[in-house]
Amino acid sequence: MKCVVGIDLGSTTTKAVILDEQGEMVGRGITNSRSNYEVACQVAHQEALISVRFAMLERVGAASENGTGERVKALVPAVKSAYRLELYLHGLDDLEQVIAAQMGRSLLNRGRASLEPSVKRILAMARENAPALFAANAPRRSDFFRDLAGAAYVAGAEKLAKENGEEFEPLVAAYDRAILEVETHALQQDISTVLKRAVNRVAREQKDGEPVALALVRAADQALSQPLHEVAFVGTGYGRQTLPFPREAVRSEILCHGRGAHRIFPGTRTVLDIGGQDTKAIQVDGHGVVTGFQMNDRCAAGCGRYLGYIADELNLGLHELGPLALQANTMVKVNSTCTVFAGAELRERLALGQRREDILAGLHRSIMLRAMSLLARSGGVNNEFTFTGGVCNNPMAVKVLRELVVQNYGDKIHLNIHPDSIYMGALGGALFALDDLRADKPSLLPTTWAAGAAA
Amino acid sequence: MTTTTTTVKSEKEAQKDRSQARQKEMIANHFKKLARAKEDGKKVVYTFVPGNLAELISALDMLPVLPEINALQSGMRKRSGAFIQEAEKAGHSEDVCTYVKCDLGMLKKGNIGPTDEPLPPPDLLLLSYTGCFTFMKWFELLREEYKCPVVMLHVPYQAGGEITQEMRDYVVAQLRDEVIPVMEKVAGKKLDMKVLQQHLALSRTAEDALVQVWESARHRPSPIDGYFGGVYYVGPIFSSFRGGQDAVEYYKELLEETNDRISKGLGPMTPDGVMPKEKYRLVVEGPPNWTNFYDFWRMFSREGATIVSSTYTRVGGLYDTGFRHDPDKPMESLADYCLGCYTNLNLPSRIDLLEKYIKDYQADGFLINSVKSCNSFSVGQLLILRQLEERTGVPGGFIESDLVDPRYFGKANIENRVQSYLQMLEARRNGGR
Amino acid sequence: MEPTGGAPGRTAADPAADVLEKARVLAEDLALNTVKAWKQKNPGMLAIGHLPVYTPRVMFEAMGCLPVAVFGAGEIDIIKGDSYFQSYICHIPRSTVELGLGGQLDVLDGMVFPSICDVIRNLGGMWKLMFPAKMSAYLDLPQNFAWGLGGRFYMGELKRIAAETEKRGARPLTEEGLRRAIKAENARRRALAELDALRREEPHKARASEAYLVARAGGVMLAEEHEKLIREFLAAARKRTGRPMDNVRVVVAGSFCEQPPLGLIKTLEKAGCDILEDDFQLGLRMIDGDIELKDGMPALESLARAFTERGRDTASRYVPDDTKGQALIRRVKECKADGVVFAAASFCDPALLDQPMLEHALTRAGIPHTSFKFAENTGQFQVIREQAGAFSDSVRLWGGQAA
Amino acid sequence: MAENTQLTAGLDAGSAAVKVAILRSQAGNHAEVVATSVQRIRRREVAEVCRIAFAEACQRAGVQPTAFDYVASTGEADQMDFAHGHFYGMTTHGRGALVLDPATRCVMDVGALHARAIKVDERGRVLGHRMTSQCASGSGQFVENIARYLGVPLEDVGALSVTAKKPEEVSSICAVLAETDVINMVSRGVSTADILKGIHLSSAGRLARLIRAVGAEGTVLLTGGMAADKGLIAALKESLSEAPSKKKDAAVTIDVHAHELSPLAGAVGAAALGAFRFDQLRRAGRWDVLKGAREGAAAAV
Ligand SMILES: Nc1ncnc2c1ncn2[C@@H]1O[C@H](COP(=O)(O)OP(=O)(O)O)[C@@H](O)[C@H]1O
Ligand SMILES: Nc1ncnc2c1ncn2[C@@H]1O[C@H](COP(=O)(O)OP(=O)(O)O)[C@@H](O)[C@H]1O
Ligand code: SF4
Ligand code: SF4
Ligand code: SF4
Repeated sequence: MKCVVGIDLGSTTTKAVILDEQGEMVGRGITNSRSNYEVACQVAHQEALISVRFAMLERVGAASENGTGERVKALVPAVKSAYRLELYLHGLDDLEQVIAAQMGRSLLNRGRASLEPSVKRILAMARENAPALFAANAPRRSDFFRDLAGAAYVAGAEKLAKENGEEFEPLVAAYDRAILEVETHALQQDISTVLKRAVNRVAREQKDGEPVALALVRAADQALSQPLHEVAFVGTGYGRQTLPFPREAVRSEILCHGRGAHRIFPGTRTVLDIGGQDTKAIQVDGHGVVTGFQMNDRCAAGCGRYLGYIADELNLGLHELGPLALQANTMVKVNSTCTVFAGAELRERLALGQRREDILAGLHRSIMLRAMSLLARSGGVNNEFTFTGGVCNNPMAVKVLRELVVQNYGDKIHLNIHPDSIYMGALGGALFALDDLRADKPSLLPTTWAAGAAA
Repeated sequence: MTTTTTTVKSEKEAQKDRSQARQKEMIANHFKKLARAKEDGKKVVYTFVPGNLAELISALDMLPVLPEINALQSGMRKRSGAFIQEAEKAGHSEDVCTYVKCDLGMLKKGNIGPTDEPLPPPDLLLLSYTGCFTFMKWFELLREEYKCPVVMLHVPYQAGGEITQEMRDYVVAQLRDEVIPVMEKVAGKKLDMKVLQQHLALSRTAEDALVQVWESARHRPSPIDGYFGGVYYVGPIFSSFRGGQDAVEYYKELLEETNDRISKGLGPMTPDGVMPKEKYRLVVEGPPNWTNFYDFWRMFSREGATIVSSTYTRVGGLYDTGFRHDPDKPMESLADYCLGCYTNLNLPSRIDLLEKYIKDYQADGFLINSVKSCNSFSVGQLLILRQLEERTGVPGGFIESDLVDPRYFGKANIENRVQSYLQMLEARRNGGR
Repeated sequence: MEPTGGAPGRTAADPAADVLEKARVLAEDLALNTVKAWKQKNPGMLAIGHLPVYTPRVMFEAMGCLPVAVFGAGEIDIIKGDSYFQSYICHIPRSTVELGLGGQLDVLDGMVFPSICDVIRNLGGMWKLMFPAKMSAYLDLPQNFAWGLGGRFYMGELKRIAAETEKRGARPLTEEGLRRAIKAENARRRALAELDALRREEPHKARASEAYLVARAGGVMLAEEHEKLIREFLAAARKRTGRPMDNVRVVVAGSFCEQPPLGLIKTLEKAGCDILEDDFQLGLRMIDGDIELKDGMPALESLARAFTERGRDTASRYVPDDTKGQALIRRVKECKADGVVFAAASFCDPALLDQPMLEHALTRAGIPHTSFKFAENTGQFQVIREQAGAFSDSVRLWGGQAA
Repeated sequence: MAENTQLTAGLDAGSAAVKVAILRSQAGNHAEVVATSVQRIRRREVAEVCRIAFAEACQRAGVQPTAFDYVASTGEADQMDFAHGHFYGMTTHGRGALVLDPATRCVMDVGALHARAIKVDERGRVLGHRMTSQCASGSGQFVENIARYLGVPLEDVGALSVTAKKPEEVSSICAVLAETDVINMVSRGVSTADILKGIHLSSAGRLARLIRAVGAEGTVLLTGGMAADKGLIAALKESLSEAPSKKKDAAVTIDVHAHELSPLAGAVGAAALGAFRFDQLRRAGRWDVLKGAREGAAAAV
């Protein structure tokens, strides 16, 4: 199968989208950018390839013989979970090794001896809880190893601290230091081996006989052996300049976001993208071509990172912030322009006895107000209006935006938000790559990425 | 570079060099005269570009100094940053016009002009204040430094989009009753109307040629760049040379060069030589950035974008809508000149003019360079952007920089925007790809 | 600050509480409800908005119009307005456009943009395009003050605008009408002068933040009613008891156009400054003294001459010789101030370009001064409080020069 | 106690910590620091922390809360009922710096959220100042965030930073976004010491600009919480010696250092000014002011 790749190297997350020759989205992957940019791209790319394989597995599985097709297909979600579980367990093992190795080198290894058994116990607990974490329909905060392992690790450390009176900080610090290396190691895993292990795990669990299990294994073999030819790719996003890509393969993120959003919602005329470190307001025409834009960057005020910082201040997860703010009774006016000052203001207001929910509501509003003025500057909000980027996962942000749009542009504006909103930039990139493919000037992936492509 | 283009190019360069070399020489001469002004017993007048009374000054045998031109020169020679900091150290805010600060900083550092020769202090500050309130403050500040006479010419704003008889009368009365008498007193001689008329006639000849050069951009490819190249073309007429024989010669030569390029089907000269292929035709509103002038220019020229017309080149006179200095009506035409500069147009008129340029010169797009310094230009530019897009259907681009403050030229950022804009034009042209 | 005296707060016991509340409502009447009510009571009459700094309100009053000061929008969220202005432009045009597009100015039949700077000038042009159905007039105040030159031009400007307003349905400008309006205006001026005097003499009885509200309330009223309001406040304030505080006495300069948020004025007061004089509502005080009516001189000429001959030397005027600094020093001496606080709106070229000249003059005269910038929607006063506090500390402890 | 000697206290409430200093002096001169106390606020109520810190200092000094001639507050603590009077941060840092080092002519105060350079004369009067506002880049929080991310306790930051061999500066000016840069450095294997030094250098660059902007000459005393950070001092020395505008600034010698009590400079200055003001008020016969507050102090502790 021939396909094209779009990669959006964001400041916070890196996204990859794979399209087939017909322009259908066949795979997508996401990872956190919080490590080496190139590694992030490779991981996102790898994730996208995996999702292609899963899609294939579903297709091939459904065509299995002897009437097993439907049942094999129904097993695919379980295989996905099993695959994640395998990766996760593998990651935990690696984490243990890395922590041990780092403690040997660390400058600040106070009481290494006392830490090591604790780390072992924490990770053992994490392993124990892992299957439940990946059970079908289990709610998960995130799919990133960093977040999952982090949560499990912190929970374990808290438990030890509470029960045995152990020092919490050094334990967590050990994790913080190790995680980056573990994330980088993840790339070196052979994806098809892990996938096969996952398939076998699911197959083993099939009590009622061999045909389904066998069909699943066969389907997996088939899906994995189909060749994938990635013939064109385009990189975009915040960090695109740092990538070892040829100049022709790099597109402005503005163009990509506009085009991607327009592809999903063809009625789109205005796009708002709020990512981790920048906010963009983009106007597109009927073809998805950008006609105007405004962006602000280089300051964390008014971007996704602002919310992240506030969440840290409150010891909350990012995903908890919005729902909490939704419970506000009133909106406190937040004066601080700077993220750090807003954090201080938050503390001050809490000390004054104001409700956390109400302050949070005000903080959300202050971000959206900035976005509104950027939108206004780019040419206003025109129907239809598509909201993309990580922050659109935040329900309070969406609510405030909706209110502000109605207030300022009337209630005729249709607001689009798609579950895949975060992929718009990568999708736009992939569409440009498809242009290249069709114009017969495909640009090949860097050779260093061949390992990923082999999956 | 292939051999064939090399020959054409070097020939072109030689030709271009002729007018440019002439201009350089003219400027050098002028600064030499200024350096010798005291010895020669010549009186020196500081004045501004928009609405300058060059013919009056030369008719009274005085020498003009244009602080704005000095500031932009300092910008191009990468000295403005230090000058601005000097002014800020003396208490000036970072928010205000950087031309003013650059000039004050230069003054505080010894008033060494762009040719490294010292500039003489003014014998008169001629505040002909057209289209910008900052001019008024600027000379209030200079007066504090020089304690020399000032004479102000209040030029009313064309708020209604036209020059009314009342405005003309007010300006003429000020010229007659205040400006000329003060100038005569400083010059130590009476104004000879005949001499003034001669200068006005020379102005007119030069102006005719300049308009032809501007309008040559209607050709495809355009033989000139009406913005980056354009600032060179308007140099003599903006400043000290209007009304002199030198300017007439310069424009004659420039016009010949231009016509020659048209006949050969050549594009404009750029910092990298003759532009090989005209891919985009743009109109630009707003002054250029001087600190990174060539970087800025290359962002366009390397992508094949020619600026076919611009409004900045009209701040020293809006000749292409018909105005000429007129020896038969000396006072009236001086008044009309001051009242008619681009900076004195109200916003609706500015939009009309830009619309006309976009249509007349068949532009693919237009770009606004909004400079932080200049409220006179910048306030309302976002409305200009919207209105022009609406009226012409041609997409506009918007970038922000500054005149001479290097801190406000974010190269990567501007480049990103320019590239996105040009990619957008390209995508539009390909019909939605 | 030492607890050495009590400022009268807005407590129930404060005799001025009611009138201050009335003034606050009027001063913060962004929806122009007062104007709507006036128009209802005076059907067919026009309400004409005007921007800072100086517009001859009397002329409009003489034509049966209600002149309405449109001096920004305080702390409201600016969204639409921001879309028209780059970040390095002051706040006034944004908030004005925000009000315009938000419909709050719909009740006005026209707008006057007096010349003060390029921002308001260009805004006038924008208004023409954004609200083509409404009258939008640019008032080119002369910068040449010779009567035969600038004076004549100014008379022409006034007549032109009067004619334009008349075309929109205002009563014609008559000699008699103008004389009557000028008399009312002069009465208001005297009341304001009394208020200024009270502030100077007994700052603990009339605080700057209060005088500001009372003055600003006049933006939506006729001169006659405003005079009543001022006198009502004066009477109440004089009844106040309380002792002077251990504060420093300052003049605030530079905020003549974009108005500082009330919180900022209060912050200065809290940081130990008694503000004896300011130019917050400069338009009302643009002309020194009365507009003198003389027999045999047309009232319009009196009005024009008052501006050209007795206009204050401030940033909005070109002053041909070194008198701006002298004028400020005179003001400081007259009210026996200890120092000057420059508070200029961010990106306000007229104020910021003048400031170094004024500072030098003060430094030469040995008068302490300090400066900062604000925007009408500034919500954080921490930095300003620190700076003003350091200034007042320094003057209090050493009486000397500070920055 | 000698006739003209006063016992005074200064109370400095910041955004991160409350500092108290007790001083014995003669109208602020010949000052001797009797006792001090520092309490990190850590999300507690500021007024409460102030009381705790004040009581702690009194205990250390072995004096009763009512024994003071003057209690002066500074920083955020302007409404403390047991203080006689309030002085603003710049005034107190200026005066405090002179108590710590009489040669000081410029104070560089770097706290959790702000940084300001204050030029003072030999009496501690503020002659000029420059500060960061509305933006936390270059302040203590900046360093604190990064240290937290790197898992380095604040007390170790300075010691680690000075061991750096190949410091790498962050590209982002923002206290929040710089984290991303740091994360990248970590993943590229840049050592913790080099990262910290890089952070210090980029902060120092900003501080040096403030110092130059006020036209400092001679002794610059670093005050505020960050004065405890040896790494920052070292970086600041480097930045100042670089002097980009070579010719002119070469003539100006700037010597920057810190005193062990530098983080308490605000409190020390407040106490010294309190003594000065006490003297002024005493001479003016304003005993009413002084007595009222003393009763408040007794009630508070
Ligand atoms: N589940 C979530 N709930 C709320 N906010 C989220 C969630 N996931 C991501 N975000 C927000 O999205 C931001 C990242 O957006 P993203 O579009 O990935 O940025 P970038 O493109 O710059 O990498 C984060 O800073 C965070 O504020
Ligand atoms: N030992 C230390 N090393 C480095 N930084 C420190 C140290 N102690 C305190 N700090 C920094 O000082 C800051 C607090 O300074 P402080 O002047 O007390 O601030 P504020 O007055 O705003 O509370 C903290 O943000 C912290 O980063
Ligand atoms: S504001 Fe603009 S027109 Fe006025 S002096 Fe500055 S650059 Fe020139
Ligand atoms: S605040 Fe200043 S710059 Fe803004 S409109 Fe008023 S005078 Fe002009
Ligand atoms: S520190 Fe605050 S104001 Fe400064 S860049 Fe970062 S978020 Fe923006």
